[in-house]
Amino acid sequence: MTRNDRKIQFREALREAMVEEMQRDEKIFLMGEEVAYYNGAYKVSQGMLDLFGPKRVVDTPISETGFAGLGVGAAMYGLRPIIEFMSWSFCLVAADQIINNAPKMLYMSGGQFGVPIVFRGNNGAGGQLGTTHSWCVESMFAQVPGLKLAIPSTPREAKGLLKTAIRDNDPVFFLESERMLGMGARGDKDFSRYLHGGKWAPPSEEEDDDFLIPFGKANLVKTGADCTIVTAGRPLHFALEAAEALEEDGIDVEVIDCRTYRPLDIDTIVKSVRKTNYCVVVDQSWPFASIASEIAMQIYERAMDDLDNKVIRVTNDDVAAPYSKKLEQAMLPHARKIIDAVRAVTYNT
Amino acid sequence: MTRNDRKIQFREALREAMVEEMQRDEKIFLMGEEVAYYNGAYKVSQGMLDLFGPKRVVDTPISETGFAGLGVGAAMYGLRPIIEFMSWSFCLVAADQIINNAPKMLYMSGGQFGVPIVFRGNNGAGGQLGTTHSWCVESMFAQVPGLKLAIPSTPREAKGLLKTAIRDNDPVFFLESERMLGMGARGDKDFSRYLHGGKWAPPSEEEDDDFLIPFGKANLVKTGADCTIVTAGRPLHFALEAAEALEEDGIDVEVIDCRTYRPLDIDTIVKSVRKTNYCVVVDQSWPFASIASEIAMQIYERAMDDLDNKVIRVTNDDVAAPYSKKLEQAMLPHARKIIDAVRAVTYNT
Amino acid sequence: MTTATGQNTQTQAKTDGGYPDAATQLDAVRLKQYLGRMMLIRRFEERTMQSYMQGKIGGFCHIYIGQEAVAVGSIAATRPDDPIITAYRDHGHALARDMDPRHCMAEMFGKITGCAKGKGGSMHLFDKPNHMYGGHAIVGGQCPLGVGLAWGIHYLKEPKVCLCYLGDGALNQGAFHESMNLAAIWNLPIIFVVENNMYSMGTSIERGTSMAHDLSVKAKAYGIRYAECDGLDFRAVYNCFKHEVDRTRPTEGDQESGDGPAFINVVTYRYQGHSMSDPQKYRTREEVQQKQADDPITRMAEWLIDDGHATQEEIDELDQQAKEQAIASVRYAEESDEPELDELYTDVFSEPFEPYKTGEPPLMMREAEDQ
Amino acid sequence: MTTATGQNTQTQAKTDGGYPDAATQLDAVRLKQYLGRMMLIRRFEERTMQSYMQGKIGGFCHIYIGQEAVAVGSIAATRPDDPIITAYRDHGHALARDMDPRHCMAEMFGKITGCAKGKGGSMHLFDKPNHMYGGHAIVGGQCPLGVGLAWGIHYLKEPKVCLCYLGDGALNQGAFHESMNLAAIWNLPIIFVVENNMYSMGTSIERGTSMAHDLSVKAKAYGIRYAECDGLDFRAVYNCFKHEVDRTRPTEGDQESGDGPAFINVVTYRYQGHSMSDPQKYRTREEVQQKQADDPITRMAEWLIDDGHATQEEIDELDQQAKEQAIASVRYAEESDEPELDELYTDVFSEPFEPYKTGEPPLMMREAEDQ
Ligand SMILES: Cc1ncc(C[n+]2csc(CCOP(=O)(O)OP(=O)(O)O)c2C)c(N)n1
Ligand SMILES: Cc1ncc(C[n+]2csc(CCOP(=O)(O)OP(=O)(O)O)c2C)c(N)n1
Ligand SMILES: [Mg+2]
Ligand SMILES: [Mg+2]
Repeated sequence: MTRNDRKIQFREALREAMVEEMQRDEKIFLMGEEVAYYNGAYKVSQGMLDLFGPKRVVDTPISETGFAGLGVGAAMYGLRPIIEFMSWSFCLVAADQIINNAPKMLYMSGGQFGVPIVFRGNNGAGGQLGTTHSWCVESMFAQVPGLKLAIPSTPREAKGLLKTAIRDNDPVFFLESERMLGMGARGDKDFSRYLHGGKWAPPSEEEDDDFLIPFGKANLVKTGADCTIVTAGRPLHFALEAAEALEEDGIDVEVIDCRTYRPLDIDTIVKSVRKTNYCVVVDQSWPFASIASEIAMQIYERAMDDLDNKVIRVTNDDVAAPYSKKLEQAMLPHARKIIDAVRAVTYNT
Repeated sequence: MTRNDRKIQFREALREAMVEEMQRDEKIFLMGEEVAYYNGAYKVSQGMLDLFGPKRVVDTPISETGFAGLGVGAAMYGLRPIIEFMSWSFCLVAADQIINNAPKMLYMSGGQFGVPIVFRGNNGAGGQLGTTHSWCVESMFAQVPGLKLAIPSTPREAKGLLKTAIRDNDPVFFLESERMLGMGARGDKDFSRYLHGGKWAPPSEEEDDDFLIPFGKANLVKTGADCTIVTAGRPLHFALEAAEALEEDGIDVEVIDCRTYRPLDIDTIVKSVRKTNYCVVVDQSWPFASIASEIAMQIYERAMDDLDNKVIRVTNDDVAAPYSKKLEQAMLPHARKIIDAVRAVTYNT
Repeated sequence: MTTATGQNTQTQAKTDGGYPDAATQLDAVRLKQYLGRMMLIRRFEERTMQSYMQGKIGGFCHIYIGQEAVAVGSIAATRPDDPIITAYRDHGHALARDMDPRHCMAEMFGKITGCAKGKGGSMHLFDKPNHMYGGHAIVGGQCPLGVGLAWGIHYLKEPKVCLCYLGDGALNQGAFHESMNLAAIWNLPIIFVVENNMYSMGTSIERGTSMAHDLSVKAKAYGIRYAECDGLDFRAVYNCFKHEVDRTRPTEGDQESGDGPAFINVVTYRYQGHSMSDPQKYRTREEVQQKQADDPITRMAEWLIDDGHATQEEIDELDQQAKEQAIASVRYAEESDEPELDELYTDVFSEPFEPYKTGEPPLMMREAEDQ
Repeated sequence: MTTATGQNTQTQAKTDGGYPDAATQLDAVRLKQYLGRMMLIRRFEERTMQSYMQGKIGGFCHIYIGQEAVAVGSIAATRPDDPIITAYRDHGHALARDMDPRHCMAEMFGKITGCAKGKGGSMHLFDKPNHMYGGHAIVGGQCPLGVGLAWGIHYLKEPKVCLCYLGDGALNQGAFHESMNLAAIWNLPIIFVVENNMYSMGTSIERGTSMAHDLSVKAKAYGIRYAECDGLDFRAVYNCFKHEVDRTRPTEGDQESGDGPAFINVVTYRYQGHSMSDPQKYRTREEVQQKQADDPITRMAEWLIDDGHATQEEIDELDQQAKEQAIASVRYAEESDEPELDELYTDVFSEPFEPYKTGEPPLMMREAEDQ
């Protein structure tokens, strides 16, 4: 089996990352609701209880403040916790622990207590879950200094970034997507052809048993001449869908996957914009004070003169997530919106 | 006493707003830590217990989730709560109630249950309080659809906006500043001369017993020809300090107080930028995915061709708030930084 | 409380003995009405599951089958304008509180005729005309809201009681703790109803909650009245709630009257998985079957026949009606329209600014006003 | 617990009688050391107040005077590497845990020689070499962190106990509830120490906390061991903690050993206002004076003299040393440098990226390593 068509789901890639790292370092443990005996609400941690036992794969009560804070304390003590939120939507009850304690401890202790912790779980619309269950936390939390924020887009990214997150000595907010966990089940058919050729699956153990993707290095997923699309996570797939459609109309877009929003690889983005002179930023959170606003703003800051039009943002519509499938679909930053944005920005309407 | 030199502190203005509204409508109550018997940790609610009794001015235990959520439930039931956070820094333990419940209830109930509630309290650096106590929540919460967000800058704004907030039928996040509560004690000496002439104190009862400032209408605090400074809340005073200094050097800035970030009066901002062709946005939260980024982005969206330089943001430095006075001062978006930014953006360096 | 320790039986015994048998004072008409309501929930949920499997319902969907006696028995002990609030497993409460099953099903189908115009979905059912303050999907998040409803009653000096339902899993949330304490120190007219179905997803109560074998300590910690009852028995639930709701109810105009808050541990069981996507490996088929043998609907039906309140024919007829209502609700939901795209931007604000728009009230509310 | 109900005396009686008098087994050297530590805290805090009034200390500042016996008595019962964690009223714990008063004062002066290089301030004191995990300023926020420390002990199978201090006001935070439950279900080696000084700011405990007259129910709710002691009496505190800490301490390598978590209600009193800006209208001058008459330092000094552990001269000498140390700490703080502006961007990340920089460890840590 060549590296290109390795069949591995997004969830399996996450699991591989955790298993490999936990085998390497006994200080790492996984804690969260239903991660152990249930094998994970979304089967991400399937089999891990058997591998590591109940002290390293730990079921918790529904006490996010309690166990997220426990993770921070344990990290201060020298352990390396992976704290799973069944969904990032549920992290709001633990907001104080995750944004007041985790990212500030090193600073307020004058460098004494670092917090090597990974908070991870599903982020973004999960499919008609309604407003309380459809949070996209990237923009809110990216505002907070002291944390790192990664959003993987493929099984390859999921594995490589999660391993890096686990080894990182700072708090990492790791944002997965329920809608992507099953991606890869049928091989690369789930993925845009721009992701073929070894671009979506991580290398197998034989090929590379220590596959890491560094933070702060964006990924040029597709090169193109006419317009840059900047995104990360699930919307990458919307962007690639748009790219395929636009290609048929002769519009050749360049697509950048940020991989981590903090640190943000603005250099790669700016370099691309300098080449294409047009830019669309796609972000699955809400528009106001968003990562999309930030990236656009930074592009203006550094490359205003290279822009032949303003930057267009494509985000969730600025409303709570509705339950209705029709409304929810309309709300998301889907391919159609991206296509329209690229056409508009490149004066191809 | 003419309206211009009415002596009224910021905290008194807040109190006047609450007292007048509570006298008007029995459904309004004030609840929070130490608001009643202690007369308010910062004396904002001084005397209100005596006026309204313990069922309308209500002391709570240190249970922010509990009483913020209580407020939301009571608002659904038809009351009109004012919930005081001693500091917005303490609202993080109640994040789920304030951003999942309050702003989403109307939407997820299909329009059945509105939440007419005001959350208010001190926001921003309070003077060497350290990172856990120095949150500026405007950028984080402005990201969330369904809420309104007001930041008063003077006693006049405090009163007029708070009265509007209390009458509004939607959840309003009202962000005061510990550093400003005493402003006005010695009359208008606390304020920049651009705020003289009736611009900082609300009218007295005789002049106007129902003084309201509408949401979504920015205030042109100082007109000027050379550069627009956009801000709100405490940083307005930094901006005016900068304006005075710049004036001496012959640079005539225009200063806009947004008053509310949601709704944002982008029209007034853009109109000004069209005139001055330069813009600095000053925001006391952190730079990444901030309100400053948003405003800058919206200016580019609407007036890119009118800009003769990029927009410069002045925000908190992108680090946790340090305790040391020297470091804390360095971190804030103070006048010096604004002056430098205006000089830089207008090519006056 | 747990099957393992067999304390379930003990609970039953205590309960059935402890309260005046108020249920015997209900006339046959009402008793049949309540049984009918339980049957409606059961049949409705069967259709819900079917529709979910057919892909007509999306999102997360939590089935109430097995717990019918809890919602119906407790709500029977309230007045129609007593506010109630619950978690995401809310279909039973909505129907027990008289929501038209058609609007309920239509909501899950995401239709404009749904109780929340298709914006809330299964986990977020609201019914203002019937004083149902939602379906809330963040575990424990409804507790402070419930305290707020009780605060509203208290503030307005009304003779009402708020029922705030929560799952056993919610006992471990900070929001629950703060709510209990606030209710206690202010002596608010609220009853925290733990629908103790012994599991939160795959976690049995004793794995997640300390002192699971004796939840009374969770109430005593706040000086709050504790009660417990067998949630598989309509009569036990009704008797317990009749007594406790009446005690808690203040008299009009006197805020300080009434016996204050209570915490009721209702031991029950859910027949289905946690949600529609639960493989249920955490419990045995035998455990489920054993519980099903003690079915709350069968039990109530037998009681009504035994005591001469109803004949078998009447009961069959009730069930037939329930089935028809359930089918009709699906038909209605299917035939209803999806919301216009325009609805995306309504109901964001009560006092909207650009680009938001004011929405029309849900059909359910308009119908209620027409009456 | 409250002055009103006079249950304070009851608490004392119960406590003094209840525990083996382990304090009598401490030799004179150690006893004098502990008294000296209490005196140091007292004198240090006097200088803290003075410096605050002089504008040399900023921010919020919470004085520990009156509570000295709690920190010193409880920490005396621990081993030096048992982790401790507390709230923002943390000067006492830092000093009791052997932080050099100079680094402590320098921190409050915002100097680079401070324990956290002037970045943390009064409310956020940390001392890694002495296993003090902070000063935490969000009420209740340290509880889950404390559980995390205990989890660390448990995970690594160490023979340690974590002391997690909290104010009586923190009892009402959700974080406290979740922490107690987690500690209980996992049987973690942690002791929750309530420094019950009867007020949270201006709110007396019975106004904010249900069952304030009997906090034992707050422990029973989780099946956690309850203890209480008179926090104005070093001996009572020490005896109680010696017993409870020893019971909780697991044996090396055996995670499941030890008696598990405990909750200790230490009844104490703060002489000063809540923080430096508190007019204290919520309590009478008489109440404060009455409490001060029973001063923990006087009490311990008298005991040491009565039992022949120390002479009056020795005690005067200890106090003299404490005063000198306190003055020296102020001098040190004054003479120290402010942090360079460059420090703004250090310690943001352990593995920094642009524009952040790696910081040098605080002086205190470097000194500890040199030893
Ligand atoms: C704060 C929070 N954490 C996690 C979840 C995910 N979740 C939804 S239901 C549930 C189990 C709740 O069990 P229980 O309270 O016993 O109610 P039941 O499902 O048995 O009715 C969990 C963990 C959530 N909705 N909210
Ligand atoms: C979550 C939160 N809410 C409010 C505050 C403000 N606050 C600081 S200390 C305090 C009182 C705490 O009292 P207690 O826990 O009894 O401790 P004590 O001051 O008596 O030592 C309050 C309300 C805070 N720091 N954190
Ligand atoms: Mg349950
Ligand atoms: Mg206290």
